[in-house]
Amino acid sequence: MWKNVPFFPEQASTLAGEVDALYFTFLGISVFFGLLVAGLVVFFAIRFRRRSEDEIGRPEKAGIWLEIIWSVIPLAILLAMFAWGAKVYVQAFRPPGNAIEYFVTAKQWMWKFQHPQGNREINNLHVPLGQPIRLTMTSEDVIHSFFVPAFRVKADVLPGRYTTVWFEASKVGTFHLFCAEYCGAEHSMMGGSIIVMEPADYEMWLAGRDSGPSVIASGEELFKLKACNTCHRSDSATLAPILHGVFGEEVEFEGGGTQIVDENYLRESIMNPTAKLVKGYKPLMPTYKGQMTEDEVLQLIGYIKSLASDAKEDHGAVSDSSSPDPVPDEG
Amino acid sequence: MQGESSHSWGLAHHFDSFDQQREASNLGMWVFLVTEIMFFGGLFTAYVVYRSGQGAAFALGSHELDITLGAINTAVLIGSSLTMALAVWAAQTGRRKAIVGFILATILLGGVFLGIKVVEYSAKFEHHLVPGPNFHWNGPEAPGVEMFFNLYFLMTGLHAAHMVIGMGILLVVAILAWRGAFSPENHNLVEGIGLYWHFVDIVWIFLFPLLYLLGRNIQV
Amino acid sequence: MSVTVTTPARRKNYLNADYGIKSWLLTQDHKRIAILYLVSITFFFVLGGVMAALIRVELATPLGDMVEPDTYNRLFTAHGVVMVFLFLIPSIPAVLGNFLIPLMIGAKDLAFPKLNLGSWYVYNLGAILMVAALLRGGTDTGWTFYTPYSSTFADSEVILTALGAFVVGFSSIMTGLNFIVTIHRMRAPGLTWFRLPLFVWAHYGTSLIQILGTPVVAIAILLVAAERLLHIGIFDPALGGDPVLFQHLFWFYSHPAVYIMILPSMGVISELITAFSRKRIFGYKFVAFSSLAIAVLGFLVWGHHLFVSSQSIYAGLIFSVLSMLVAVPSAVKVFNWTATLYQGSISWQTPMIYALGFIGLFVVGGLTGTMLATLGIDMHVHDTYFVVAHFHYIMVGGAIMGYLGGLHFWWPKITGRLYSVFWSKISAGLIFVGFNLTFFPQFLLGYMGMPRRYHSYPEEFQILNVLSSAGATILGLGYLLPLIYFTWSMRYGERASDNPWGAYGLEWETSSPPPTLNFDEPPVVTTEAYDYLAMRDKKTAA
Amino acid sequence: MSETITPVRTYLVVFLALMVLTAITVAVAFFELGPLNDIAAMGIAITKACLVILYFMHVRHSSRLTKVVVVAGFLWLLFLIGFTMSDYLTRGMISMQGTIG
Repeated sequence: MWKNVPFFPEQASTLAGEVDALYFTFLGISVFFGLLVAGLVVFFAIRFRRRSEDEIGRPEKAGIWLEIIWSVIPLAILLAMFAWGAKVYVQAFRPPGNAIEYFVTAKQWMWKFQHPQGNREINNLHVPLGQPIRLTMTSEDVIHSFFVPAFRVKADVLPGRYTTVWFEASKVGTFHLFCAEYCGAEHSMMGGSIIVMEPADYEMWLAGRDSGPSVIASGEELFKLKACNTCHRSDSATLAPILHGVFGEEVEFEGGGTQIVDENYLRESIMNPTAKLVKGYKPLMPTYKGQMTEDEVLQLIGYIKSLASDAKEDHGAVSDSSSPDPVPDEG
Repeated sequence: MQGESSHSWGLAHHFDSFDQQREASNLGMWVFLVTEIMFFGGLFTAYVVYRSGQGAAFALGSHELDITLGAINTAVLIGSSLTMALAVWAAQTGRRKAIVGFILATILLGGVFLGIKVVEYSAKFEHHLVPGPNFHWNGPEAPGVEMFFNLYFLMTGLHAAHMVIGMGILLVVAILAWRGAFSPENHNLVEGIGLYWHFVDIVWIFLFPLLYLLGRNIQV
Repeated sequence: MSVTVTTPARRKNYLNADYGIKSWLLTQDHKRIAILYLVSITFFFVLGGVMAALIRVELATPLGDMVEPDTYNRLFTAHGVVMVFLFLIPSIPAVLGNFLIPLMIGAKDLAFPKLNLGSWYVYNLGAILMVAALLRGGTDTGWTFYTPYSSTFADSEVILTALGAFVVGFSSIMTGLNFIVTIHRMRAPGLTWFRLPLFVWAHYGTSLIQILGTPVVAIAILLVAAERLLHIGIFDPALGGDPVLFQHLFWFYSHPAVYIMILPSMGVISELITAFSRKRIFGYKFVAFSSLAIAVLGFLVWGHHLFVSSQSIYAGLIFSVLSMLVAVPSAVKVFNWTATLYQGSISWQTPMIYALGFIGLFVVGGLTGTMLATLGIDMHVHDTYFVVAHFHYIMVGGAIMGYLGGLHFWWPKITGRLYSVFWSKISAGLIFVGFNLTFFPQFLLGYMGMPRRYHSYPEEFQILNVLSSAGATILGLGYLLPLIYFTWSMRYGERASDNPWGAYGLEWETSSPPPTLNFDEPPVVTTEAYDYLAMRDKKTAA
Repeated sequence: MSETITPVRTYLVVFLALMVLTAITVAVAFFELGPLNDIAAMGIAITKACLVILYFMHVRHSSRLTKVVVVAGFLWLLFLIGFTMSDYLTRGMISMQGTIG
C-alpha cells in the first residue's frame, strides 16, 4: 500500500498496517491544520501590513464562540485519535492465544534468543511467517529495548522483570533489530536481524541444526537438578503447593492479597520465595537468587507453565475463563 | 504607605511599606516550603511504591526500630515546635529576652532529638542494618528489608540534615534577637525560620508512623 | 526603521550608574543580574552548540568513524545537559524575565534582590561542577540519567554531573520563587491581574512549574548519586527496587520542564504579536489562562514518556488521554495569535519575523507532540529520531526562536542601542531555513526506525543524515550572526529612543536603558493591557 | 493588614492535643485492626499536621493566598504519588495472556 512512498519503512507484520493507517490519518489531519495556520498567518501578515507609521490595528470584540469552536474541535479530534491509538496499543501488548513463546535475554551488548524447541541464537532470530510469536524478555544488566521497525513493535527489556511483546510476521525477508533504549558504549551496535522464513523453510532450518533439549526439557532437568521436586510434588501439597495447573490461576497469600500467577510472579517466587507466601504454607523455600542464570530461570518457568497445560489435559475440568494460553506443541 | 524619604531602618529600598515587606517575606517562605514538600515527596513516593509491593518485608523492618525512642523523639520535636511558636509570639509582642530564651530552648530540644537519633543509628550500625556493603539480615525477605532500611536512612537522614541547618540558622537568629534586631513591625526572620522549623516537625509527624508504627500489628 | 534618536546625551541609567567589576558581581539590581545571566547562558549556548556540531559531523557518515562510540556518548550527554540545564531552562526567565518583570509590573526590583543574585552564583556553581565533570572525561548516561545504567553500570563522571544538575535546580527554584512573590506582591497601583502583560502570566505559570517540579528531579538525581556513592540502592532491582520508578520521578519534573522552556517563549510571542500588530491580543483571558492550564495539566502527563517502558497499560491510557488535553491550551494560544493578526497593523520588523517563524515551527512541534502522545504511534517512534526532531522543534524552533525574538525586541531597552536591521533579518532567515533543513529530515529518519543516541547507523539512513548535517551548518551560521552584531551594537549601535517600536507596556514608558530604580515616578496603571487606542489618544492629547 | 497574635493559651492547648494524639497513635499500632491500622496511623498524622499548620504556622489567620499555597503543595504531592501509583497498582491487570477477539 505504501510501497512507493520514499523514506518509508517496510511493512512486515500484521500490526504494521494498523500503525501506519493511524499514523497517516493523523499526519493528514496535522498537515491540514498546519497549512491552515501557516496560510492564515502569511495571508494576514501580507494583507494587513502596516501602511503608515502611526497606524494602529483595529481591535475586535472578543469572540467567545470562536474560542469555544477552536477548543472543542481540536479536543474532539484528539480524543478520537487517542481512542484509535489506544486500540492499536492494547492490541500490540496482548498476544493472541495461539502465539508461540520465545525467550529473549538482553545484555550489554547482545540479544540472546531461545526457540521453544531449544535452539539458541545470538543477535539473529529466525521466525516462521504467519505465526503469532510472543517474546518473554528480560535483561541481565541495564534497560534495553527490543525494536523492529518493520514490525512497528517496541518494548523495553528490564532487569529483574519480564516484559512481553508479540508480532506476526507477514513478509519473508531480513529485518533490522535495534536496541532503542540507550544502554552504554556499544548501544548503536546492539542490533541484529529478524529473519522471517516460510514455515517449511523454518522447519528445515530448525532441523538442520543441533537444537539441544527443548525449553521444557531443560526446565524439567533443572527442576530435578535444583531439587525443586523434593517439595513441589505432583501428588502431595503438604510441604509446598502443587505446581500443576497453577499458571494463570489466582493464588491467595498468607496475610491477605491475591494475584494471578504469571511469569513475573513465578520469577519473584523463585528469587524471593517468602515475599508472597501462598496461604497455608511456611517460609521454607530458600532463595535461588544468584544460583541460576536468567536463561535457566526462563527455562524453569517454561517448564512450570507446561505443567499447567498438562494438568488441563489430565483433569479436563480445571480450566475456566482465566485459563492460561496453551503452551506450544513441542512435536 | 510610606514614601521614599521616610524609609525607616529594616525596610528594604524596593518595598513601599513594612506590610508589603512582611507579606512578601511570608509568601516567599511558604513557596519555599512547598518546594520542600515536593523534595521529600520523591522519597515518600518511593516509600509508598515499595511498601505497596513488599508490605511484609517493611513490617519486618519496622520491628527492628525502637518504638520508645521514636515516640520520645516525636514528643521532643513537637515540644520544640511549641517553643518555636512561643519565640514568634515573643517577637510579635516585642519581648526581646523571651525571643532569645525560646529560640535557645528550641535549639536545645533539637539537640536532644538528634542525640537520640545518634543512639538509634549506632544501634543499627551494630546490628549491621546500615545500608551498603555491611548490611546483613539473617531472616527472610532480605532484599525487601534492606530496601526498608535504605529508605529509613535516607528519609531520617534528610530530615536530620534539615534540622541541623535549621539549628544553625536559629543560632544566628538568636544572636540577632539578643542585639535587638527585631521589633513588633519587623520580625520576618523569626517568623520565617519558625515556619521552617514547624515544617521539619510535620515531616517527622509523618515519618514516625510510616517507619515505626505501620506493620507493628503484624506478628513476626 | 521608524526610529528617532532623541535621547538626551548621558542620562543616568543602570548601566552607567556605577563602574567596575565589583559593582557588577555584587549588584542587587535585577537588570544587572539579567546581564550577568545573559553572559553565562550565552557561553553555555556556544558550548552546547559546539557539541551539537560535533555530533552532526559524526553522523554525516554511517560508520561512526570520527570519534569513538564512548566519546560520542559523552558528547550527546554533554550537549543535552548543557543545553537543557544551563541554557534552555534559565534562558528566557533568568535573562528577559529577570530584566522585564519588575519593569512590566512597575516595581523597583524583584521581591528578593539578594536571592536573585544568589541564584546566579548557585547557577554558576552548578555549571562549574558540570564543566569539571566534562574536563574529567564527561558523563555517558544521556541527560536523562536512566537507572540502573547511571546508578550501577556507567563508568564516567555521573556524580559530578548529577550534583551539577542538582545545584542548578536550586538556582531555578530561587528564580521561580522570586517571580511568584514579586508578581503577587509588587504590582503597581491599578495593575490588576487582567491588566498584566501576557509575558508576566506566562512567567507566573513557568515559576509554578519551577517550584513544584524541580525538587522532585533534585531528589531523584540525589538518589542516583547516593546509589553510586554510598550503595544505598533505591532503584536497584536486586533489592526489589524498580528502575522505572526513577523514570517516574525524573519525568514528573522533566516533562513539565519542557513547559519551563516553551511557556516563557509563548509569553514573548504574545508580546511581539501585539506590539507589531499594534492591537490588543485576541482573547486576552484565554491566552492568560491557557498559560496556567499548560502549567497545571503539564504535571499530569509525564507517563507518556513511559509507554513502552513496561508501565501498566491502564496508566498508559490515562497519561495518553491527559496528554491530549494539554494540547488544547497550546492550540488556543496559536489560534488567538493568528486571530490577533487579523486587521492588525503588521510591521515586518526582525522580532516579528521571529514571532511568525515561531508560530510555524511550534505548530509542527506541537502536532508531532500529539502524535507521540498517541499510544499506537508512540510504540513505533518512541526513542527514535522522530522524538529527537519533535523536541527540537519545540525547544529550538520554539524556545530559542522566542528567546531570540525577545532579545531583538528588548535589546534597545536593555542596552539603549540599536542593531543592524539588515543583518538581523538575514540571520532570522538563515535560522528558519537552517533549522527546518536540520530537523525535518529527522522526522523521516525516526519513522524509518533510526533509534536516537546511535553513534553509527545502517546505510539507508545516510541521505537524510547528510541533509540534517548540512542544515546544521546553516543553522550555526544563523546563530553566529546575532552574536556578532549584538556585540557590535553595544559599542557602535545607534542610540535607541525610549520606545523605538511604538509598543504598549510599562517597560516602554521608562527610559532606554532604564534608571537603577526603573521609573522616575512610580507608575500608576489606568488602562487595559495592550490598549493601543488609549495609547494613541494619550499621545494626541499630549 | 496587620498580624493576628495568637494567645499563648492556644499554643499550649494545641501542644497538649498533639501529645495526646501521639500517645493514641502509638497505642493503636499494637492492636490488630487489619487495614484500619494504616488508616488510623495516617489519619492521626494528618490531623496532627493540620493542627501544626493551622495554629503553630498561623495559617488559620493567614491570607487566602497562603491557604491556596499550602493546599497546592499537598495537592501536587498527591499528584506525584497518585499518578505514580496508577502505574504500580494496575500492572498486570490487563492480562498479558489475554486473547484478542
